[in-house]
Amino acid sequence: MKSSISSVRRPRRQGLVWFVPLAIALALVPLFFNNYYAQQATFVCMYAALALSWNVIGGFTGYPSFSTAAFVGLGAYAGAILQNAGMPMMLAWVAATAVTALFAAVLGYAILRMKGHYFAIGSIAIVESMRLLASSWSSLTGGGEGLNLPIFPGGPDHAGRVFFYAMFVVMIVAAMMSLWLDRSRLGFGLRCVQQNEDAADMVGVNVNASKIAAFVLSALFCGTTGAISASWVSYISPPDAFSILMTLKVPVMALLGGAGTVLGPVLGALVFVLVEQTLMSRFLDYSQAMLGVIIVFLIFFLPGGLLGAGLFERLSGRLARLRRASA
Amino acid sequence: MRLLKPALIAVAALAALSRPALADDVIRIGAPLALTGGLADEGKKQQMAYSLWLKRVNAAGGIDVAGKKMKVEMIEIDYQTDEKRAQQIAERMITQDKVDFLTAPFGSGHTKVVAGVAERYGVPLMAAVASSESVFNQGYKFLFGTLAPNGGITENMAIMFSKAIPGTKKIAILGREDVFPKSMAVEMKASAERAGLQVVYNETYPVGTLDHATALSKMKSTQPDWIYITGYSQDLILARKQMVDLKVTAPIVTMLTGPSYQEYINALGPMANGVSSASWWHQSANFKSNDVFGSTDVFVKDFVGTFKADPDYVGASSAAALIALQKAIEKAGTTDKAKVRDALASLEIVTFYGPIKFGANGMNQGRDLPIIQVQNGKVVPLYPDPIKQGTLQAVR
Amino acid sequence: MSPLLRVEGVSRYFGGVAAVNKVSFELAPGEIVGLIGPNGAGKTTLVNLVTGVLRPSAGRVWFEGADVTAQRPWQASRRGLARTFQIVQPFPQMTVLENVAAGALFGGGAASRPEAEDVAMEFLEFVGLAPLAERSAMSLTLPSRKRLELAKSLAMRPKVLLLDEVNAGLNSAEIGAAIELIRQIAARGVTIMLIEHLMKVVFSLCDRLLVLHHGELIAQGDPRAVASDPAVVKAYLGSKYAAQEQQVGAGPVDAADPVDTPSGGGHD
Amino acid sequence: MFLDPQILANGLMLGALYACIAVGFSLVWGVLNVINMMHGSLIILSGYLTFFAWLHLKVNPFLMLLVVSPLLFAFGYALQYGLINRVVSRPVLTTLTLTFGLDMILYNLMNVVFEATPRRITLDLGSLSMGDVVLPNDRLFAMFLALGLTLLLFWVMRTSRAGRAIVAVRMDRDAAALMGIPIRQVYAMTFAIGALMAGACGVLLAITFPVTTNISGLLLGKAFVVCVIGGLGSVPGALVGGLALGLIESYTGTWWGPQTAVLLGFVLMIVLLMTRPTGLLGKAGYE
Repeated sequence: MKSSISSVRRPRRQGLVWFVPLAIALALVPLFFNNYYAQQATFVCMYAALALSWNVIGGFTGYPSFSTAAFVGLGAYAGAILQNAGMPMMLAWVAATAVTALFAAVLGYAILRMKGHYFAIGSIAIVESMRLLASSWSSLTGGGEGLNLPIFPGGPDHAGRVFFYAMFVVMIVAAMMSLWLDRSRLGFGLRCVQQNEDAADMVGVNVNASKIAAFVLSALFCGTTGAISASWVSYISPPDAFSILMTLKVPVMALLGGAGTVLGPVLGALVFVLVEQTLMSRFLDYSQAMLGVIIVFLIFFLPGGLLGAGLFERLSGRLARLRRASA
Repeated sequence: MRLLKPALIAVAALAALSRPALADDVIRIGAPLALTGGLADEGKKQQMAYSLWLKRVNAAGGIDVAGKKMKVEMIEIDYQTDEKRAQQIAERMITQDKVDFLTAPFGSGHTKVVAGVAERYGVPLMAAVASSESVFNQGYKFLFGTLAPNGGITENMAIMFSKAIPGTKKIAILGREDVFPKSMAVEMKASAERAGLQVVYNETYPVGTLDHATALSKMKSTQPDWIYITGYSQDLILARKQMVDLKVTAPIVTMLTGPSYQEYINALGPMANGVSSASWWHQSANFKSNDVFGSTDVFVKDFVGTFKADPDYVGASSAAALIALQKAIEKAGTTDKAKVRDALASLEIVTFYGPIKFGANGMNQGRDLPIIQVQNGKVVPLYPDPIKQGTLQAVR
Repeated sequence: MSPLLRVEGVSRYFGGVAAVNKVSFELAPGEIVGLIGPNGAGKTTLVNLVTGVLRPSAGRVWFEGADVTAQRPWQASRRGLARTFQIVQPFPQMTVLENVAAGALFGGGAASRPEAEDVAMEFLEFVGLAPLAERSAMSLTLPSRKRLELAKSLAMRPKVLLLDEVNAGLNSAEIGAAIELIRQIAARGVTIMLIEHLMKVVFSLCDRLLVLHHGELIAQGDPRAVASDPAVVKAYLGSKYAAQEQQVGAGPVDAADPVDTPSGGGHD
Repeated sequence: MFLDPQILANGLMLGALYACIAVGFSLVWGVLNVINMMHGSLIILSGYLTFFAWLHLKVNPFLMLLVVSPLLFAFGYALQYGLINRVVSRPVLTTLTLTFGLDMILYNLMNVVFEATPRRITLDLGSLSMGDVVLPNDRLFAMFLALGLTLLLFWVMRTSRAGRAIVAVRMDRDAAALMGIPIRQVYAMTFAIGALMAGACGVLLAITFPVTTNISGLLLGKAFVVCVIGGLGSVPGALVGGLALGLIESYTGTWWGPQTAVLLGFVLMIVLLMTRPTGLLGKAGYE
């Protein structure tokens, strides 16, 4: 069985047309708006980076991975432990990224032989196992009591900006990776794997190596993101670092934007964060249910996401027809 | 260029999230609450207590700020027991909803997260339900907690219980791997050893444990004289039921914070009898106070009348936290955050909940916390002497 | 001339049953060799063993003098050992051009995607699919899919091409075209091994035939001679009909006659 | 230590419940290829119905088996027929996301309507002592009921028309469709049976555990592990997987403490996924 998501014609070149203005708009947020907006923008960047990362394995490669939170949590713990051991913050972020990548390579070697449902379940089990490991390895992780990090000095506005731009850079790098991947040999090979793994093997794609590479790429920025957000929150604990909810939410964002499209996940993350934020403040008791309704709606009425399945085509087709009719 | 639209829409949407114009003569208090998710139950209790206080304050015209009565508005948002979101909401409340003060969510872990945000912005944060010192030893200047340190509880208990039931030598400890329950387990181990007890079983169980049969059976084989288990209500209700079912027993059975919660006693019925615990507050300790309630009895009656349930320490401490804040604002005569913070630091009052005086780390000064036991379905305070209503009875 | 591909006593067991049993043969450069045998004889399994889809339980595979027994399929195609599938295996949601470009890029060693697409276009023209280059592979008819499969394999610039029933499901006009195409491929210097049911195709193309039956190589050699081999006739038609059957070109021969297998260990 | 009958008994009693938790989930997964993220919440829903019927109407919780299970059956049938069937042939990601969305709705509604406060049916039945071994009566009943229901399901799947149709669809959907089996109805029936088993399990859980929405995710996690250990889609597999997990947790919990016990379950699951994705029973127990 094959889990294929993307459609035949992906409007990939359209991506940059809206991504660049969006990125510029985001980058300006902390300069012109207060810290609340900066914080929202930070979350947008964070989830965009995560959804872009997920898209490498889930969209390009067609492997329904739910390991995002495992990588985010690992990055958070690696970053926190290194920072507490005296490593400078930024260096700790880079080191956490490396640790996460290494872990993903080993993990990928082990679990990428599974397919479809088995892979999905296996990847969720990884998150839960990591949480339990972090909880029981008290000497290293502080166990259930969690780990404290030093609060970033310089006041809230300064800190808000530093963490925003850190996340922003991660998002931009992740987006550049996606753009590169889409045009690269590896990316082409991954699309072959996504379409038909056996046939990919036959045409000379080193399927295993490609899948592991995709898994590592999908983990890399999750690790960075985790480390940055650990420094940002300045406290981490097992259930929140390895959050099942997050591991399920990130693919939903990518689906919302259009899985397999190059930059769709950014749009998905943006819309998701804004919707969630709005629901949270408008529907005190029912915010979660509202989000559920939106997810169900998405599955039925927007199966290819905002950018996939030709929503743009459908819209522009309709526009063209209207124009022709009026002409 | 048509495609610039999504970007513009996005920015517009961000802007649309802001709240409408805010009135100046209102004091805004932000309350991130866990109304769904794992801590939903505890979040609700905080919400109830806040509402009692709020109703009374506003009925009296508001808080007296240098002679001017200012109404109070509570801004409550559900953070769904999600740490990241708690942080997000705290920040939102400060920057967007322009709250003057914050209350912390339930539990030490989530309090820590919100405390980080409050500290950055210099917003006084009233933590009603965080008792682990690891929250307060971070050097935060704006964090004030109404619960007293945990440390004293286990110390008093170890000494008192081993005297009350002669022959108490062996203690078995099972703790939940979580901020507060774990620290209570760790501290009890230290206190028990200091009191000359032998710790025959000492394990933690992870968040997400469904069943305790194995741990209890193992514990039973060590034949302890004292069984001590920490966790949240759901863990402890199950553990207690399984103890009875598996005939795991000891002369002393202590659960933290099980019997401090009414739902623990309701859910267990007769099985709750004999279980001892400690609490930060008990309604039988009646304080006359110069606050919106006036006395413990009034608070209890108000609570029972409104919610048809007995208040526990969560509710009392939550209401007390707001009282402390109110008194500090009145004392400072301003809503200026830094000045209110200083007023809080030097505050010394008696509330319906008991005396409040924050120590250097922001925690309510240690005092003799009530040690309680469920006897015939009722919570009976055993300690300290002023509220003592009974003595420790061995579990049958 | 040294053989391009050498298969040495290769066997493969599935749960104790030998699907392929101690098969040995060689392919010389430039040959067109037919692999025939009744359904279930193990032809596709043999191709799978040669191209690394399956690992032999015993025996060795040599390609250009190197032991490639343990290779993976992608290594086989990069070495120049390409194949087509009995059931076509396109990348359904890619265009025809992308399908072939994949072969050129990964198996054929093209340096970049534009270069791969150039190569792909060349082979699409060769198989006559150029006008459909931008169509999705899913939308093609069966004959076109077979051509696509061929173009994909060719784009890998194979030295040896294993064609697994490329003509199955085609009508006779389409088969004629396919034969022509295979001839042209061979003319480019590609060594071809053809799995085929249709004797017409085999006789018109092959220099040599291999006959597989119950996983064993029961005959090999000149097509006409092999076809008249009584063991082959019997394998195809059962002993009952072997006596009366004339169509393959020769009279019935004693079924007990030993079969000549040059490598010595063809069967036991 | 291996022979301590108490550890064995604890493991078996817990394991039977695990089997009951997983069997419906496994069936849906195996036949529909749908990972039903709602499974835990369905169990809790049934637990709440049982609790409130006992609290307010004084209905014996065991009797609620007869009420709640059909209710959940109908709910499951409607849900599958009306919603999930529309996307059932889409990739796992889609169906999983859909059931995740539905779970968020159900979970939130339960939280609002019932509140998360842990509550318990205080119908304490005592326990049976045999030497040093203590067997809680409610767990014993629950164990036998769980085993009985699972075996009943096994029997129904073997003998009934609907059961055979489900097995046929599981083995080869296209062939079954060609034979005239109405796939949509079979899917709805399967999901309904899955929900029915969740309902039955919720009743048993309400008798033995405090009821709270907090544990719905936990139950789902157990269902995952059991399913993978036993092999998915198979009733005997769920039984073997459940008992195996119960015993593993019981023994490792005794030897290395509760933290390791839970962790080990997941690690075992990952290892099995990699080495033996068909589970301990393999494909043998198809029904």
